[in-house]
Amino acid sequence: MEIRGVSKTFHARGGQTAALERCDLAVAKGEFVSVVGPSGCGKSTLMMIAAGLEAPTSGDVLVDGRPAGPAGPKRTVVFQRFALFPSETVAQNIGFGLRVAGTPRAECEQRIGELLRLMGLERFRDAFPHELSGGMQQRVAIARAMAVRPEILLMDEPFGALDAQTRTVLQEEVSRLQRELHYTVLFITHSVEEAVYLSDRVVVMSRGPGRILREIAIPRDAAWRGLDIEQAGEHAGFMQVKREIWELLRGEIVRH
Amino acid sequence: MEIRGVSKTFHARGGQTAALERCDLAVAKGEFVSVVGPSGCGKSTLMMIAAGLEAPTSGDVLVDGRPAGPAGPKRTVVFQRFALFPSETVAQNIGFGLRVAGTPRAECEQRIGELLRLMGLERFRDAFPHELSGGMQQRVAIARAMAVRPEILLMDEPFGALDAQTRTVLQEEVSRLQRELHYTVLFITHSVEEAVYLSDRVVVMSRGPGRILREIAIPRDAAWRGLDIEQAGEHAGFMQVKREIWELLRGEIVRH
Amino acid sequence: MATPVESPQRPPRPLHEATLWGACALGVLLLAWWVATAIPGLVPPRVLPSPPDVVARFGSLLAEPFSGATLVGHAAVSLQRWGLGVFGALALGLPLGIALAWLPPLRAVVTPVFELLRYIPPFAWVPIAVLWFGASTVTQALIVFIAAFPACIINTQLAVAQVDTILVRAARMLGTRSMTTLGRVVLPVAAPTVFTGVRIAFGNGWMALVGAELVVGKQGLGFLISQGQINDSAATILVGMISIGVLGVLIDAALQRLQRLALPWQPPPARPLE
Amino acid sequence: QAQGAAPVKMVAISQSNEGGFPLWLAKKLNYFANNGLDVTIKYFPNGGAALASGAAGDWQGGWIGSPPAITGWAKFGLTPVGTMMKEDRNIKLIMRKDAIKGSSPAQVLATGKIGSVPNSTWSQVLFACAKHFKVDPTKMKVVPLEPPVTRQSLRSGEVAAGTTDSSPDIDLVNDKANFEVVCDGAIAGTSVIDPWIVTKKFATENPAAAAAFVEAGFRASELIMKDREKAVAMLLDYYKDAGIDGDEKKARYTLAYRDYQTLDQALADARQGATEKALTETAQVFVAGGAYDKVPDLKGAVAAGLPILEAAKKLRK
Amino acid sequence: MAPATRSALRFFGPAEGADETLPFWRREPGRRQWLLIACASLGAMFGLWWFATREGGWVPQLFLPPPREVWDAFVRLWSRPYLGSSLGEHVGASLRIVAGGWLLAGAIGLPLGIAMGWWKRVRWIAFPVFQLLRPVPPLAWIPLAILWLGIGDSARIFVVFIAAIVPWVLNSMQAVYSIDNLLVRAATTLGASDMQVLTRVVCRTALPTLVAGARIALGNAWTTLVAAELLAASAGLGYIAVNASRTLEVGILLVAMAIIGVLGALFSIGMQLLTRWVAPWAAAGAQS
Ligand SMILES: Nc1ncnc2c1ncn2[C@@H]1O[C@H](COP(=O)(O)OP(=O)(O)OP(=O)(O)O)[C@@H](O)[C@H]1O
Ligand SMILES: Nc1ncnc2c1ncn2[C@@H]1O[C@H](COP(=O)(O)OP(=O)(O)OP(=O)(O)O)[C@@H](O)[C@H]1O
Ligand SMILES: [Mg+2]
Ligand SMILES: [Mg+2]
Repeated sequence: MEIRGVSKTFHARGGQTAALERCDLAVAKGEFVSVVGPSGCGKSTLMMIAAGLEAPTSGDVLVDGRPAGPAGPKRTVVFQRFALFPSETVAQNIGFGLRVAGTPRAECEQRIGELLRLMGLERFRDAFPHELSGGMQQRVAIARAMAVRPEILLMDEPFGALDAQTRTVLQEEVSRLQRELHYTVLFITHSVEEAVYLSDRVVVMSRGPGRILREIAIPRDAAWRGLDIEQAGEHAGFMQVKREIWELLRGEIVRH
Repeated sequence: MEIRGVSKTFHARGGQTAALERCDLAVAKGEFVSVVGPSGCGKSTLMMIAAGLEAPTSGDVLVDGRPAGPAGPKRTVVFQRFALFPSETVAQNIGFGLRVAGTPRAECEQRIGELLRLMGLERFRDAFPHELSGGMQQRVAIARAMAVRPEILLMDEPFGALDAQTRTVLQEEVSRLQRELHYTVLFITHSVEEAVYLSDRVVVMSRGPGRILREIAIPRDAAWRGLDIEQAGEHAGFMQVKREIWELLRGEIVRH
Repeated sequence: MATPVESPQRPPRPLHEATLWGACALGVLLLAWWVATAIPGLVPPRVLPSPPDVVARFGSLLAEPFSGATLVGHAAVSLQRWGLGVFGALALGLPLGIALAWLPPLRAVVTPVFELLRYIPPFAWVPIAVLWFGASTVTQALIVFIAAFPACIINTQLAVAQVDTILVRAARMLGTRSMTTLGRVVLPVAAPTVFTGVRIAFGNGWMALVGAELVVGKQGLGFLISQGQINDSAATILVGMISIGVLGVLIDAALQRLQRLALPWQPPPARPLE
Repeated sequence: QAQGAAPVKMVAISQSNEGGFPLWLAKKLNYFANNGLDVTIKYFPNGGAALASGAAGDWQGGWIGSPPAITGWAKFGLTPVGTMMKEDRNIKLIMRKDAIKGSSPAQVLATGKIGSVPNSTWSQVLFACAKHFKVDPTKMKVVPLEPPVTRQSLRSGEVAAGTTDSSPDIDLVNDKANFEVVCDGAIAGTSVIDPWIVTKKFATENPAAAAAFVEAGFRASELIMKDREKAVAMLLDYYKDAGIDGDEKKARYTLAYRDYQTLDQALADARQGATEKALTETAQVFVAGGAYDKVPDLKGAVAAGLPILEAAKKLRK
Repeated sequence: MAPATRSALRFFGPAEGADETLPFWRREPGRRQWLLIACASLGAMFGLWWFATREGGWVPQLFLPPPREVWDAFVRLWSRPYLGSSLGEHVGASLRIVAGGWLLAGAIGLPLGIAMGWWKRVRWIAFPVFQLLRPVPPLAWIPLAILWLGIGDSARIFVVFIAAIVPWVLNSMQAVYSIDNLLVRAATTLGASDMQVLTRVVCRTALPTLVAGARIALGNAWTTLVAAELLAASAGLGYIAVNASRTLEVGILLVAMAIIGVLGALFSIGMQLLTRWVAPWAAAGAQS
């Protein structure tokens, strides 16, 4: 997927807000790219545009070299606030995308079963979202997004609403999934540590109208790959990348 | 302040939930004590009991060796969800405790001005809470709790609802305040890093009906004191304490 | 909303466009009415008078007294009855609603009796109200009261009960006494919902008033309608209905404006209806 | 009379139709004032509401239809004091021409829908007419309708027949091409009366004022019957005051069908049992309609009013 | 949705976790205490009624008959036809009118309201019409209803319809309109078409609120019943009430009012149970 020269200006009641300014970003197949940046810099806007849920004021979104068109199951999104359908059970939520695509029942069932197992949610198959903890809800949201076998998975601060410990557990799980299944992921986060731990590449955005400030590649074969996040965090290499990104960010964070 | 053999059982619709089981915890004057523990282990309950906002099923809360009595300005709380009074301006929120105590107007004004300066909120003096960002709201909440010069400040995941970068900024600010003003603080958090960075002592609670699992003292004169949290996090001593606590906690977190 | 992707070329001007469409819709309705009554034989004027007839009737009712009062007089009488009932409901409903939410044991005492009575429609009280209070302003005000009271008390109670307990706790830990907490923290936070209740109450009262006036009374907008029926004058009926509708809208609009003035600290609605 | 003394205040009830004309006239012409009374007239849309208000103590006298008069007597001793007006000819049974055509009134009554006010003098006339046409009243398809609605339904053809009150229905009655009056109370041989009334409390506490009130009322009735031209002119004023649509034609017409009673006629009827008979016929309609379980003691009602009526007569002398 | 419509059930439920740091008058009574106080309160009300209306009491029996007499009136209504119909027939007649008007209003109002919430053009066109319609009381339509529809059931149904359509439409609109946009977006990225989003996500998620709108509509319809039955009815609870009041049968009037009240309460409770049944996920989580 490629984002080319995308700008976005919002016309709000009072006037205009420039949210994005000529952003370029490419995500290769099987790559895990994280975007970090100060609050309000336009990360979510970028993601919405990438997903086709919002139209850019100028610029294009390409998938496989062709314009991406409206939102659809090729690019699914995991939102910070889970966005599970409250009226559907866990299994129904996961199978939603398959059902609307008219997938045969048996195939649906099989895929749902697979994902439930993958996410460790078998016991909650028939629970409603409100009966689950935040961490489990986000697992369902991830499974739901994966169910339709998207070409790219977009995640907008998926762990932002979780507590520190649940977050750690899910981070490790996503890391494992990525290593096993090689998804193409565009991942937005506030946490530098999370970005470094999960990504092949970290994109740092500037504040104000968001621009891409720097891209930092993280080698696939770094020594701390495969460790859990706490242990990884103590590796010197990890810390160095982290510090580098942090310095960049610190300049962008406005106090207040 | 001392919490002595406190247990708490809730009688909910379905039946009973034991939230706390014989907890003992003392906080000395000027000490900063953090409590970490898995979600639902009863940390908030412990804090509410400490504040006098909830009655323990058994056990006592003592302040200066005497029973603490009902809630009052000697023990003020900073809540995770800010809990600002929406109909009052920033200045009025901060001055609330002073006004209800009948403090003379001039003194109120002076103290409010002081706190606004301390928190960097001067420009927002007359703003309403809904006009502020989360980080600023939490600053107001902290200023409000400090305004009445409590003997002990209770903080229940004060930074849980903030994004990573705002949280970092506030953590450093609290650390600075503590070093300058020597408050007595009981601090609840999910983040081990935060706990280690801020505290003189970290208390780890067990899951289920919460019990105190272990207390870990952190020397005042550790090498990383005074550094910002990112730098501190790279110190070996810091990492070791963190790892120690993390191991304890990991045993308590239930993976679903 | 239907298409999530919005065209960037056209900055949204929802208010403007919405007004235009709404005006068009109303215009078409009015035109249809006019045409239907203008074609002879299609709709007899006895069944539906033409817009000019209604306007003319408006004029004559404004100018000449009908049953002892002009249209303005009838409206004033209605408003007076309504005001009496509604302010009675406020005066009783607001404090009681607050007390019920603040003092749970009191709620246990009052709720069963209240629940027993609240599902009886206001209009069903008319005969018994006449029996008790005669055919006086008090009776009509009582009907208005009965219609307005439940909305007042229920919303006030809910508003106060729904105030986040964490705010009450925050106030308590700052050393506030119970009554101060109520006045300084709880009531301001509850105020928007209370206002909603008041608006509903005002509307309900206005609706019920017409019912009371249909049955008893010799003046008022409801009387105008029933007298229009007796006199076989559909134009009078329509004038009465339109006056009631317009006054109802005005009352609500005034209240909304008052709310905005009285509660400046309210955050704007998350998603205003466009 | 009590010249010089403060006038006795009283509230009298009425309805805004021609039945209320004498009461309004007596006030207009100062008959009440001359009798030492300060009367305020209060209008009600129907007798039921007036009754409830009377139970609450809103008023002391006035006039009312016979059904509420009976209820008032049974429930709180409301005293009928002589017949103010007879409506035998005023209340009519009217039918659509197209319904009668090729048929007969009797057949229409037996098979068509008929609009009438339930448990009222309208029903009384309807049932009497049914007897007159030898139709079983229990078999009729009666639609309970208020008078204005009866009128509308007759016009639209939703009912084939209906009871009317002459004056508001003047258009129908005169629309000879489409409607035909087939019967009325007089033809059917039933008597429909509207009595003057005073509350029990007023009658016992201030019998002299009650008599003065009734006397003045009858004086107005007598004027209407005697000087038709003046009555018509005054009636037009009354229309305006009471918010009734009406013109001279209607005024003339309506006065022709209403028999306002003189004091002597009322006294005679009361003494000879005609009043009781008329009330009883009304009450029987109630019983048949299921509103009452049995006919109340109407002999007592007339007897209670008689002394006041006699006192009024004495005032004349 | 207006909070005024919150339920009786909620009223009766005891709050959880009574806060023991509060003085007793600020503390939620437990379920058993609640029941006890409620019974005592109702008992006191009836006691007061009885006491006030006994022979020589403060209130004349014509104004308010004693409980005993009201009970007799109920027995009388129950055991013998009144005004030509048995009690069952009267209730049936009322229910027919209300059900007719309410269902008709729903058949039109529900789809219209949903469409208004979903497509802004529909909203722009139809909303002003309802803004105008809303403040005119249903009762004020009675004379026109007769003029237009005559004296059959249809006029009465029309009046009830007018009372019910406004909440049907406006609440449905609000329900659909206020659906979290995030859910719509989530469904869109999963490949749902516009119609699929509307039917599978929006309408289902809005179901509890839609039912709440239906409940308000039913309440309004029921409230209008008595007035609608002024209009050419020959049976019905409102018809009983009107006739009983004309003949000053206060006992029967009170019984009719009580039956109307009880049925109204039953409808309200029934609709709440319906919510639980059609939207089990909403009962526990979303609302409390
Ligand atoms: N629908 C909208 N209308 C008007 N302005 C908007 C809209 N959405 C976003 N903005 C503005 O665009 C800017 C970027 O917002 P965006 O949500 O993309 O930031 P973000 O980087 O995701 O922030 P955060 O880290 O807090 O989630 C902000 O200034 C925001 O106020
Ligand atoms: N008012 C209450 N009524 C019934 N049970 C309660 C109540 N408050 C808390 N509990 C239960 O007590 C236990 C401890 O809750 P508490 O909120 O103290 O946990 P916590 O450690 O603060 O969790 P978290 O980290 O998620 O904030 C939980 O099982 C919770 O469900
Ligand atoms: Mg964002
Ligand atoms: Mg907690």
